[in-house]
Amino acid sequence: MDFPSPLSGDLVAALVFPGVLGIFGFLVVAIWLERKLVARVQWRYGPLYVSRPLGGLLQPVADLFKLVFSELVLPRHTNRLLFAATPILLFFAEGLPVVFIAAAPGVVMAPHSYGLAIAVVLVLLVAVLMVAMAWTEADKFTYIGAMREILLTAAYEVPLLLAALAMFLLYGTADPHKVVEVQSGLWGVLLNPLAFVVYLVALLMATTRFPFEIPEAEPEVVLGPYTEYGSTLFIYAFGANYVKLYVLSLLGAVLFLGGWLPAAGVLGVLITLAKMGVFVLPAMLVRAIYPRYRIDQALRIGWGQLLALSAAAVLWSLLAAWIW
Amino acid sequence: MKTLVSQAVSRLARWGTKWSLWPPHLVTACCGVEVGHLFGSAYDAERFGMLPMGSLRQSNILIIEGTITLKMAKFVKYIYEQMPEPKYVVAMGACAIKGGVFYGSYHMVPAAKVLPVHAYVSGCPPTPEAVLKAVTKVQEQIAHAEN
Amino acid sequence: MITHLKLFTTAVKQLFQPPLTVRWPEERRNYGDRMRGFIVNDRSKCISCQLCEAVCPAKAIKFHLEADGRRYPGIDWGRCILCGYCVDACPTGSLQHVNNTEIVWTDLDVYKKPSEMDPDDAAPLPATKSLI
Amino acid sequence: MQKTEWPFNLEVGRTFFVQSEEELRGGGRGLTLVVGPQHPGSGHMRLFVVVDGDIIVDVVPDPGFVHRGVEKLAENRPYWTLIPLVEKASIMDSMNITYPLILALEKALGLEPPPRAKYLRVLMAELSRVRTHLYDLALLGVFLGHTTAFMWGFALMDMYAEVFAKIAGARTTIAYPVPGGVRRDVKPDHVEAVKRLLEVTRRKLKDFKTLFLDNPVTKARLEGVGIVDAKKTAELGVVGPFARASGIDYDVRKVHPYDAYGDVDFEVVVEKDGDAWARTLVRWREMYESMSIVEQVLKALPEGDVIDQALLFKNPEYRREGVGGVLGVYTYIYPEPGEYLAVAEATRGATLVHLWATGLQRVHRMRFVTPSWRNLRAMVEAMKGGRLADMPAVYMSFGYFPPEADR
Repeated sequence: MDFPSPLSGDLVAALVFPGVLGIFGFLVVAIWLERKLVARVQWRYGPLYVSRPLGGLLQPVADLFKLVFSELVLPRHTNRLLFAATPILLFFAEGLPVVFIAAAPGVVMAPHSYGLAIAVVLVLLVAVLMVAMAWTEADKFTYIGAMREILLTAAYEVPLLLAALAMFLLYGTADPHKVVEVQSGLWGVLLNPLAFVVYLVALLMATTRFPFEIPEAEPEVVLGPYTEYGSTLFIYAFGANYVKLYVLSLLGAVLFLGGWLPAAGVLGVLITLAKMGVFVLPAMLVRAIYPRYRIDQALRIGWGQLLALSAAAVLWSLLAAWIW
Repeated sequence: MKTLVSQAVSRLARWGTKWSLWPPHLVTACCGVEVGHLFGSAYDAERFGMLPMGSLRQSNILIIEGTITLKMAKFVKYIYEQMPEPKYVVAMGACAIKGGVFYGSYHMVPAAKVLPVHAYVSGCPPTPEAVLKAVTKVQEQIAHAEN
Repeated sequence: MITHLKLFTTAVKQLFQPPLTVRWPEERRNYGDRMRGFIVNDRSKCISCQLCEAVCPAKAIKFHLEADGRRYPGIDWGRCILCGYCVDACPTGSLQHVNNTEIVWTDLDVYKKPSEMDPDDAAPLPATKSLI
Repeated sequence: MQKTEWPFNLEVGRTFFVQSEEELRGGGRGLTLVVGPQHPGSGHMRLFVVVDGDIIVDVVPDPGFVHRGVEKLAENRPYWTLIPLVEKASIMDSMNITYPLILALEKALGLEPPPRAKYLRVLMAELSRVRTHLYDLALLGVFLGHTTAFMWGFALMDMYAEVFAKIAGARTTIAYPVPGGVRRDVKPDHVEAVKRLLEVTRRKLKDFKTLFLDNPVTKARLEGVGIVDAKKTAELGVVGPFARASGIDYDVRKVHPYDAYGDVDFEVVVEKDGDAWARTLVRWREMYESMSIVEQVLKALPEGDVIDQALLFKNPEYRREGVGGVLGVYTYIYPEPGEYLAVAEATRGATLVHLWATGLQRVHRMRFVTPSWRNLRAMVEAMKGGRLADMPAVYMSFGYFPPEADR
């Protein structure tokens, strides 16, 4: 243990990284970075005047305060308790897999020998809450958004599971520490590039980034599942998406990029953070590059090419493990 | 102590609202073209924290883009009522103030008869600079509001 | 795969270009000297011919008797569409556009009599940036 | 407001207008979505979209949200004030949309613009055509979810707006032509600005093409979507680039050349497929055609006046440097009684103006037929049978602009 005794690893993990502070810091920085990056690709500045010296970094904070202090509208025709509860549940459920992922040796809330596998399953289970949220809103556009979310989930969850499975088969373990230890020679992305590609595309689908931003397609279904939410509930509902991106990129960094290697301790945490950027930056940039697919085209990709690729990745892993 | 806290909270809320004015997507007439320019690269209203939102529940500034016809007036009213407090209105274009070139038309109504308006912009259509100035005027009104 | 790479490189290439945005309060667009903005009246040139009132497509101009015993045009900014017909029709060139289009009001009192024709913010603005 | 009576004996697809959602046929299998007037996927209009699963079964448009009564207002106004009134129908295309009115008024007043004015009109008309096509492409981009296409399109449009402001004095509603000429002459630095503008447009459109048109996702979204074949196009009376996308080779500029269009050399862009992709491609290629027309006009720009001598003769002291400030003259010339008809090719198709003049300065009646209105029916037909996600793609591939349709 590299940390002094009052700061035990699980406490650091819970409070700083990858826990509470990490998630909320990521929310602010990611939203700002996304708007800034997209703006620069589009020949403009993006958020600027709210905090001129910081380049508009306080913009998400201002949005947050505005949303918190604006009026909360609870539609009369909905189940109000569920209407208010589901986004909050969704937000925390999206963050739950973090409990099982290590950011540095010992910096993990609940060490478990199947930690990463549990995390993957938790990520996939959360889609149910998303659909429940859309359903409680009782709006035609949210129904369609929920249907699209279900279909898209069905399209990405099998490839995502298979990609993770391929890596677990390759490493022979699902313990975050051992997974990283195995990668001390070669990183997972080099051992099984197919699985990495599948994981990247499935990440875009899971976080409904472009070109798979289909459930909340603005011109068709307004904001999809988030249509009826305003005020604080909107922060939870919309922030959940970014939490999912955070979780999946953390998982990806550990699974494919060797986690905190080659360092440990505080430096290891920073290295993990930097490696998350490999997943986060493309996910931000695609907003400026792609239009969105139709749902049938996305399903064809998910059940066609992506599934074939992920099956090939599993076979590759089996072969590699057998030869090893 | 209590007043100090409430003052601080009010200042924070006003600061947040000032820098985060999100208009809903409502196009009432042809000034929508200049609003497009306003959010386009050349003027980039996002510098001021404006972000076009699809849904009414998150938005707090309504830009009346030109003429309000009688058919549209009903919906403008609905939309204004559905937006959460606090909300602000900018009436854009001569049509929205007194009718502009369409004065005396049988199918239009000035914006002030439908909604309370915080800033009026003249011109047909007004340039994006003028709309940005109106937005800064609304921001001033927010910043100097009494609790 | 190559197409997608090309897309990404095209996007990343833009990151290294300066933004095209006119940062409005600090910089102002240079629209040239013909830009139709605020309309001001030079009383020494005005011959009260009322031609501007006659050609106005929006009937935004009305003549008012002023203290010096003559009639001068007042403009209703709730009707003026800045088409510039009155400026074009003016035989003496007393009506002129100012290169300032930022015509913003906070109340409905937008009818300006001849004596109030030149509000403080009708001054010409510095034009600094040009996109073309 | 008295509510109009809905013919309940008719089925939804048989009629064209509905007042509210409740008036649609009940008990069907479909789910009725009300798209608009406040909806990111609608402009200033409303669409009642009946979907069965993801397939659009029926679309009933509800236009009229921007109906401001241009034709009625035209009846009690002097003829020269109709130009700013008519151009509000399509403000970024203001030069083209006022063109037929100008031509009709010139017939009525017996005026003939000098050659330089004719060339300047064509110059502005073609610049405005490029700009409107950019506008439609930008909105097509954002309707497909491609915000960069929107931003880049509007950035390019802003350059056109600046050139318009430099030449004519306003960003969008330029009110540039008057009966018998144009209001402002073009100076050498304006010619330079236009040349620079074309060069910048060509350069920037390359990146635009790479990121938007060559994007595999865009292609997947547009190809084979919203097909209207040539026969149906003719039956539904589609005009402009949307008819040319279905293989109908008709362009007013070629068939009845007005002003300087007879002197310039250009090709009528035609595509065969009739789907959303073809409609996008036609407009993309037309932009390049327009730019080449502008170059030809700049090369062949004749010297001389920009206002008819007859007008200048009536009141020579109105003439000012670079400015055709003759508007006062119109207050004492009167149109000949009679009926005058003029057609011009606006960006979205043929526009028609029919004037009844009675010898007074106020025209008796003006009929104003705009292209968007004529394309509405085909747009609705093209949406049927597609998927819900195709609705915005088809909508903007027809470049439907509600103020132009509703007038």
